[in-house]
Amino acid sequence: MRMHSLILRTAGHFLLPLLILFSLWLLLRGHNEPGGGFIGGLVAAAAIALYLFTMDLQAARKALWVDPRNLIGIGLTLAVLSAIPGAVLHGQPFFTSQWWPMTLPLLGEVKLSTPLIFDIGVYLVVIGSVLTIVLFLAEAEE
Amino acid sequence: MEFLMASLVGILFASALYMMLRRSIVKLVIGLVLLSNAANLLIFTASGLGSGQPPLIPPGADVPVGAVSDPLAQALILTAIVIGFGVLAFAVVLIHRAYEVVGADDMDQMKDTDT
Amino acid sequence: MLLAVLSGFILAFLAPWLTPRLGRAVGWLFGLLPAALFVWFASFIPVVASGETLLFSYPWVPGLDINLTFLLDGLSLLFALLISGIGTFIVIYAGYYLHGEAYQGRFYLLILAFMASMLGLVLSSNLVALFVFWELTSITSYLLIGYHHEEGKARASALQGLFVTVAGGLALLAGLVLLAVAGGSYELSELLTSGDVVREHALYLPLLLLILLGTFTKSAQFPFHFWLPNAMAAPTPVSAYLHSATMVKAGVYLMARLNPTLGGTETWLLLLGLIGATTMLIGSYMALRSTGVKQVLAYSTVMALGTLTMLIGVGTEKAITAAVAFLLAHSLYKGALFMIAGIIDHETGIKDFRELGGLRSAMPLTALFAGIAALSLAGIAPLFGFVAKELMFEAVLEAPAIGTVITLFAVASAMMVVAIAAVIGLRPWFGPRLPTKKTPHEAPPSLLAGPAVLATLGLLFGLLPMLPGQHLLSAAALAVAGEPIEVYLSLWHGFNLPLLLSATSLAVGLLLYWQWSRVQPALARLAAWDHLGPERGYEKVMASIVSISDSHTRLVQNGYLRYYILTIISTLLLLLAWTILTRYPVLPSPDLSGIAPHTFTILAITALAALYAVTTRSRLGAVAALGALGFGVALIYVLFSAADVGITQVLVETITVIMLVLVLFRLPGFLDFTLSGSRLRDGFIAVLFGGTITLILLMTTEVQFFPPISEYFIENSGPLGHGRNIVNVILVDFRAIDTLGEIFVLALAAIGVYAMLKLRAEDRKS
Amino acid sequence: MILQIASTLAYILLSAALIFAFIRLVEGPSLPDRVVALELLASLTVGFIGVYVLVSGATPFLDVAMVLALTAFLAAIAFARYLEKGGHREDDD
Amino acid sequence: MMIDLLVGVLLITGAGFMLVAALGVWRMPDLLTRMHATTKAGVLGAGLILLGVAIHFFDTTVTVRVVAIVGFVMLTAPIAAHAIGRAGYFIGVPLWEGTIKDELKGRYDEAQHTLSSGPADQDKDAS
Amino acid sequence: MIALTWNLLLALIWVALWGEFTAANLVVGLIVGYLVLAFALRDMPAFASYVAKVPRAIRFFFWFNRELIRSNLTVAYDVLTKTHYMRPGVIAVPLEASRDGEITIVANLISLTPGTLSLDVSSDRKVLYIHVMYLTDEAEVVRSIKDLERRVLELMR
Amino acid sequence: MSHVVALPVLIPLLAGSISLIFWRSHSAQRWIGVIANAALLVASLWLLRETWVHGHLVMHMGNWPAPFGIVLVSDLLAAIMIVLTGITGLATALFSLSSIPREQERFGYYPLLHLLLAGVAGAFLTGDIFNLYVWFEVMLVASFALLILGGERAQMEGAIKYVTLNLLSSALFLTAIGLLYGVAGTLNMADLAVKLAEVPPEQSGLLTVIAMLFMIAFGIKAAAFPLFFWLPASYHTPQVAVSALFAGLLTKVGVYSLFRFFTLIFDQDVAFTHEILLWMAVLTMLSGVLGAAAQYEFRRILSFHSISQIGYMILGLALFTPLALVGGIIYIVHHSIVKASLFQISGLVYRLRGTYELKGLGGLFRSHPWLSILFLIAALSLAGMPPLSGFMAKFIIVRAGLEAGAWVAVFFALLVGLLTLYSMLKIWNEVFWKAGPETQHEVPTRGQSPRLTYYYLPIALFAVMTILLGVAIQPIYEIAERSASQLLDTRGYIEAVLGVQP
Ligand code: NA
Ligand code: NA
Repeated sequence: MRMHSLILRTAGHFLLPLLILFSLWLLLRGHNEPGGGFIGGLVAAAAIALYLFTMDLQAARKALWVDPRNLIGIGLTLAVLSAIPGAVLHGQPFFTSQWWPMTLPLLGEVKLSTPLIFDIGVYLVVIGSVLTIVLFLAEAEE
Repeated sequence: MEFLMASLVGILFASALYMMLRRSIVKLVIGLVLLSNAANLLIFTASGLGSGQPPLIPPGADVPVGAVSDPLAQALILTAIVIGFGVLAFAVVLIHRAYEVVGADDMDQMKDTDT
Repeated sequence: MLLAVLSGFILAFLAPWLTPRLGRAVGWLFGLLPAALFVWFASFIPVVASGETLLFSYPWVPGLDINLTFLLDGLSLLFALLISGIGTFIVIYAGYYLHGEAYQGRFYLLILAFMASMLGLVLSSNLVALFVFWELTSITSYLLIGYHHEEGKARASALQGLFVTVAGGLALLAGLVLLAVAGGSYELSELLTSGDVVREHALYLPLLLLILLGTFTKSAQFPFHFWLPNAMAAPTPVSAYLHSATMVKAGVYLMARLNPTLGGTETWLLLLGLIGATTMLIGSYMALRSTGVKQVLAYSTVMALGTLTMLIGVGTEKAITAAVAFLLAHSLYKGALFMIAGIIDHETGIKDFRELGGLRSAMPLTALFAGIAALSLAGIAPLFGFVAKELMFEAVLEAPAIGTVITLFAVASAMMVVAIAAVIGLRPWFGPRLPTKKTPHEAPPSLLAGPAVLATLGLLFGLLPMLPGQHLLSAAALAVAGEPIEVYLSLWHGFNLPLLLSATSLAVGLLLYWQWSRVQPALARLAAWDHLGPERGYEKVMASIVSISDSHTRLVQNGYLRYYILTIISTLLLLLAWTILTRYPVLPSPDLSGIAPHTFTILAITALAALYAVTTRSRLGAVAALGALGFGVALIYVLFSAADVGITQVLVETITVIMLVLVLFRLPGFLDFTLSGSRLRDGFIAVLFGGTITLILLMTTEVQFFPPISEYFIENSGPLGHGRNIVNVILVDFRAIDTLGEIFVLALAAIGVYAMLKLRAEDRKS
Repeated sequence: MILQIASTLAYILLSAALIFAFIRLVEGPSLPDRVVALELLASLTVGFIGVYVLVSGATPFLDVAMVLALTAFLAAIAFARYLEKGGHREDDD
Repeated sequence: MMIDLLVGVLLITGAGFMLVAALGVWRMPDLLTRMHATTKAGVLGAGLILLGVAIHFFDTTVTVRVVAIVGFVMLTAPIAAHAIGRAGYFIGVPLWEGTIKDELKGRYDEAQHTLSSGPADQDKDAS
Repeated sequence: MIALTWNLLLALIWVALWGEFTAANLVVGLIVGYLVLAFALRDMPAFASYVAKVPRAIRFFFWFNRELIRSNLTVAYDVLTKTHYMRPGVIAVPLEASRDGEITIVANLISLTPGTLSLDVSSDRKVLYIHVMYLTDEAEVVRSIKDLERRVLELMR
Repeated sequence: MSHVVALPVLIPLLAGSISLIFWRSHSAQRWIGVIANAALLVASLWLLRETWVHGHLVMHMGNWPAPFGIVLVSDLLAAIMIVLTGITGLATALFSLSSIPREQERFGYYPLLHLLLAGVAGAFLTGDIFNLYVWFEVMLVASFALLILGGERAQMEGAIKYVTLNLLSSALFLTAIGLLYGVAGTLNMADLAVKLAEVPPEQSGLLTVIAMLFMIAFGIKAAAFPLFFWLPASYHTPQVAVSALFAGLLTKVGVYSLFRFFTLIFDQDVAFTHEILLWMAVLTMLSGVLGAAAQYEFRRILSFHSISQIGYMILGLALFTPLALVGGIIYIVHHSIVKASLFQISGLVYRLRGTYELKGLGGLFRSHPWLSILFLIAALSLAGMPPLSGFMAKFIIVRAGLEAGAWVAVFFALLVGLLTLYSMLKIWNEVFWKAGPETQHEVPTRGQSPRLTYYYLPIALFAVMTILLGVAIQPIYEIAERSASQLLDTRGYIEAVLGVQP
């Protein structure tokens, strides 16, 4: 059942990209300013949850595009794998952070690093988990 | 300040416990929320409530300027909040399901498994 | 030596596989093993008789002083020979007796394992190894007694036997450990020479009592004798083996074995002497009262065990000699008689003496051996039983302190034993032929071999008492005494007091037999008094285990979550209070200065939100209050400089509210279940709990023993962590493992929620 | 000095606001009333954060307000959805 | 100094409006009138305080954030108000007795979840 | 839309030329880009309307803030005094706006302005139901609402 | 540094993550389940060997120095526990192949299993108290989810108690961590050991107060008296493979933590703290065994016995002598194996007869002699009968108790042994010896594999282990002995983590 409000629906359309963008921003700046994978993930999940409330379950599922459970698996794998490069490449302990600074066109100097990969893993897991919970709860409710 | 915070923590713990001692499973959930908040605030208080700056390094610097509040305690609390959230999510749905299966919001109808 | 002990186990484990493949010959073939062992042990007789003690040592758990050390002296050799010798006949006997039964393989498994355990027990020098074998005999005998396990009585009897013996066994374990503590060694070979140290040790009395508890239960001494007759639920070969030379003698063996270490004290004398004598008397009285064939034999075994205990307790040279002689005599005649009981049962299907008579003609050989064995039981010359009994009378007569009492007991017992022997040796065979369920025939060789050999040996040793006496028994007596003693066995001691006592008891005994059909029922009527007996005690103990555990469990695991929580919190509060009151931590002195009004308001509103969530009757009002609480807490984090925590708190709070709303959708409103009384109680405990936490928290805020390690993160987050948000650097780098765990928690919660919600959907579909 | 006085005053005003909003949250009487109060609490939190940032100079805390501004209304939407779907209205007396 | 004064005034005014909003929520007689208080005063109050912050720091990043926050608040507050007000109205939260007109009354079809645009009586005739 | 894209592109080029990506640079780039567009492409209709919108937006911003403050003062007065002066009521206002985005923005802005609160839109999108605090003169209320709607639509279309 | 320290955590974590990616594929889940658990066992044995050869193994995760970063530390106790994790994990994975219904595989059974093991392994290896909390939660939430898999009413009821009481424990644990961090400013266990030892005795009362919080928190996890209520309420409700895993492993984490904290960190006031532990141990033994005596359901009996056996383990710690610690450790090893085996047997019996109620069972000795023997081995071992593992464990505890003069504790330890025998024989009598019931329950297979091979395989392996632990215990004893001396002399641990102390 959908909430028959044009205003809410439109607001949802408008806020979803805004929130997703905001969440990515929170994720990427987290190492330097408040934010990070967890906070970013929660905001992204909130964005989809907003879709759920302003439209309906199908719309939210479509907006997410992937099955949230897949996000969990991928995110976890990513986070665990981020432990390995230092150990394999340099024989360091697991989770020793590796930094690969590189210069990209347009963006300038970007520091790709295992903590970043780890944080992206966190981001995905948070989105996947929270949405698995929220979406299936909503489904159960119907 | 510590006294006030400690009192708040105490009140939260007491409220949490009181709610957990009710027969209603919905109240149990509320108790769990309170419990988690209580424990987090306790860590926060125990690690010292200095009025230092947030643990952020200004752009261009290597270390923060002046005293900052304990970043480790904050990291711990963050982790604890998230864990508490996950656990709570599980508990909430569990209670939802228990209510569905048992058909009552009453702990006293959930004691068949014990003896 | 190790192989000798373990070979039984090896064959045992092969038995279930071998038995169906060997067919009828199984008894004879399996009998080869104990026979070989007998011969092998017998080869040690010359060495051992010369007074030598052989030690064989195999390390097991040296760190714990557990080793397979085997000690071969007169005592253990005597037992080893009895075990393997009688074992041979039992195995052969069972081959026929149990032929065609579905589980003969399992029987052989158990009986062979039992034999091996018994050998291990009597040969072990290491206390722990001895105990291991001791318990193994308990278990294997349990399984043997319960052989007919689909009958309730067999199960109950098996359990009773095991429970009593294991209870004693546990006491024994404690006693043995204490003995090792007192004597400084786990090796009998060393303890046997340190008796003086042990007897002087402060732990002597407790360890003695504990060990005797073990031996008394195992050897069915009063008041633990009741399990033994019930154990007759076992197949006859089992009874024959367990109650002649093995299981029940284990306790006697251990008392004899430890005599040099523990014996010779007044306590020893009184405990063993009096309890042994009482057991002897009760055993013979109960035997006289009984009519079941195996029942009578069982109680006469109790009598014998009492006699042996009594003699070991007396501990004089004579007594020890008497004990080893009596041991041998009893093993021989009791083994024979049990096997004959089995033959009677097997051939006639009758188990009661009152229904037996005139079988002499149908089975003359059986009758003959029964007669010989019964004569030995009665202690009538020229059987070996007579030699033993005469020695016993001599021993009790000269026993220190308790001589008079135990002599009276011994004579009374002997009178009844004569009557019993007569019942066994005469009643089934003579008189008019009574009807039987089956037509009786003479027993086949495999059944008869055992009784024949054992009864004959009884006669042979009676005629030539020095045959066993010179070598084996003297070595055994030496081992029991712990010092060289003179053993002289003879059939004829001249006209003396013991002979007079023998004669008297023979006369009275025959008189009793003559009036058996009147005496027996009269005595049987006394069974009305049995509810005062120890077996009722056992039943009461068992019943109380059930009732105590029932009420305990109903009280403790009552099903009410709130009582669980109350118990846990009360325990915590109790421990905390106790600690605070006895360990004197520094009490806090709160500092109330410098509190900004807005901080106070925020804290107050947060607290009030919590209290409102607790007291409201509106369920969603409570959820809204939780939201307010969440904002309050977030503000607190912010006001004390925790940005990330604040953001996280806000987000988590929002999603929590969303979740609660989604879930509470279908749940009912709050109901008031609890009474105001319990609300008051819960409130009291809750306040106490909160107050205690506040107190402890204040204590810790006033103390800072060491500066926190966070300084490191503040210093290095930038240079080493390449990040300016120190909290985030901690989360994704310094302490990434925490965060890793955290996301796994989240993922797991999601899986759990998914499974809960989705499995339900599946249920609905089906 | 001016700022100190002003911020103290602002804190006090906000605290007073907190109390009144909380009273409405407690009193209800209907669930939407409580939700409105909760919304206001979120706004007040933003206000508090603003004053705090000004006093402490810790500008990163504006991010907390930003997240709050962008997501706190979700709770209200959730409640509204709950109500429209026929959740227990009689729950509130 | 002048700037401090301006900032101080903004701070106090903003906080004052928030207090007004809270008082409104506390004192107003029904749900919808309460919401008038919160939606406007809340947004304005927070906006003024944040404006003060922006002026005080006079820094791009701060200003950008302030603009973002105010923008977000202005974006979300009316949406939330709409959702709650609508839900409150439809579940029948009573209006204040001083309410003089209600054109929405009776135009909501609960079965179809539709809201008609015509007068209520027309709608009733049609059905 | 194409005009806005052009403006952004010009701003980015401006930033790239300066070689440093800062907010100030971007803002300056946007302003410069706007001025360049206003000057260079003033004859093309798409750009002309875009150029015209910006001052209108600024005007709208100030007008709206004035309304916001005014409405708050009214409400504040009512809140802070003992008696309720208000005459609340729910009215239906016909909508000119037709697209989802337009309707939503109008409704939201109505909620933020004097004594009005959007409750819902009819299913056929013809009417907006509004709760009004001071319904003493309904025609005046409707007029001011329509005024707001007009201003918004001017900006949007 | 050796990377093997982290493998027991990383292997199941990775396996869990990957099987979540493949959550749609039954066969992938099963393959990953068996392979990863086999790898875990290999890694755990390797870890034990390395720890035996090199002493304490430490990995400073992320290459951050202790006490700042998180360390994984393997001393012999941890390595032993890890080996148990590997054994139980593989056994459970095998057992699951036959016993877990297909639809539960679809709902994440295998990922949950992996992650539970990861949580357990993490808890055993970590050298950081907060990290311990995190692993506890991983383990806990995984166990929550495994507990409710199936959605039966009893599962929900049991889970509510399990979840609530465990969350209470977690909250207390977290509280204690916060307080300890507040006074000591560190989270690293070795660092805490060093620092708390420097606290002047007149001020150490506060430490004891905090120690009490830890004791209760771990006591709940370990299911000690009077904190165990969650266990009997829930352990008999999930899939029996899960019950077996829980009984074999989960409560041990609480016991392990007690061992770790009350040897390494809180040894300031042994006379006080360990006296309390002693009473806790005695009452746990007794209360558990009495609970078991009152039950007539296979798994409930086993559940209560878990409690009583926990008492023995805690007794080993409470007596605090080298031999007692050896006993405690061996008890942990013994009980993990035997209890997991017994639960698995109960599951097989259920599979054969369709009930767990003793009254409805019988005749299995006649029909399934091998199963009967396997049960008897496990049951007698649990009751402490020689020459099985249980006897050795009990003997050491009893000997240590007597040598320490703890007469009352030893008395109850022996008495409880007798009562354990009583209820094991109750099962034996009712399930195996007694003639079977006239009417047989319908046996529900519910999408399980038709073959019983993987039921028997782990049970048989466990039986072999319990026998070997009895008759060939010398190597285990040596490890446990060295482990106990490591526990009592904490210098090795501290130096391995923090470097040589001045
Ligand atoms: Na402190
Ligand atoms: Na007014």
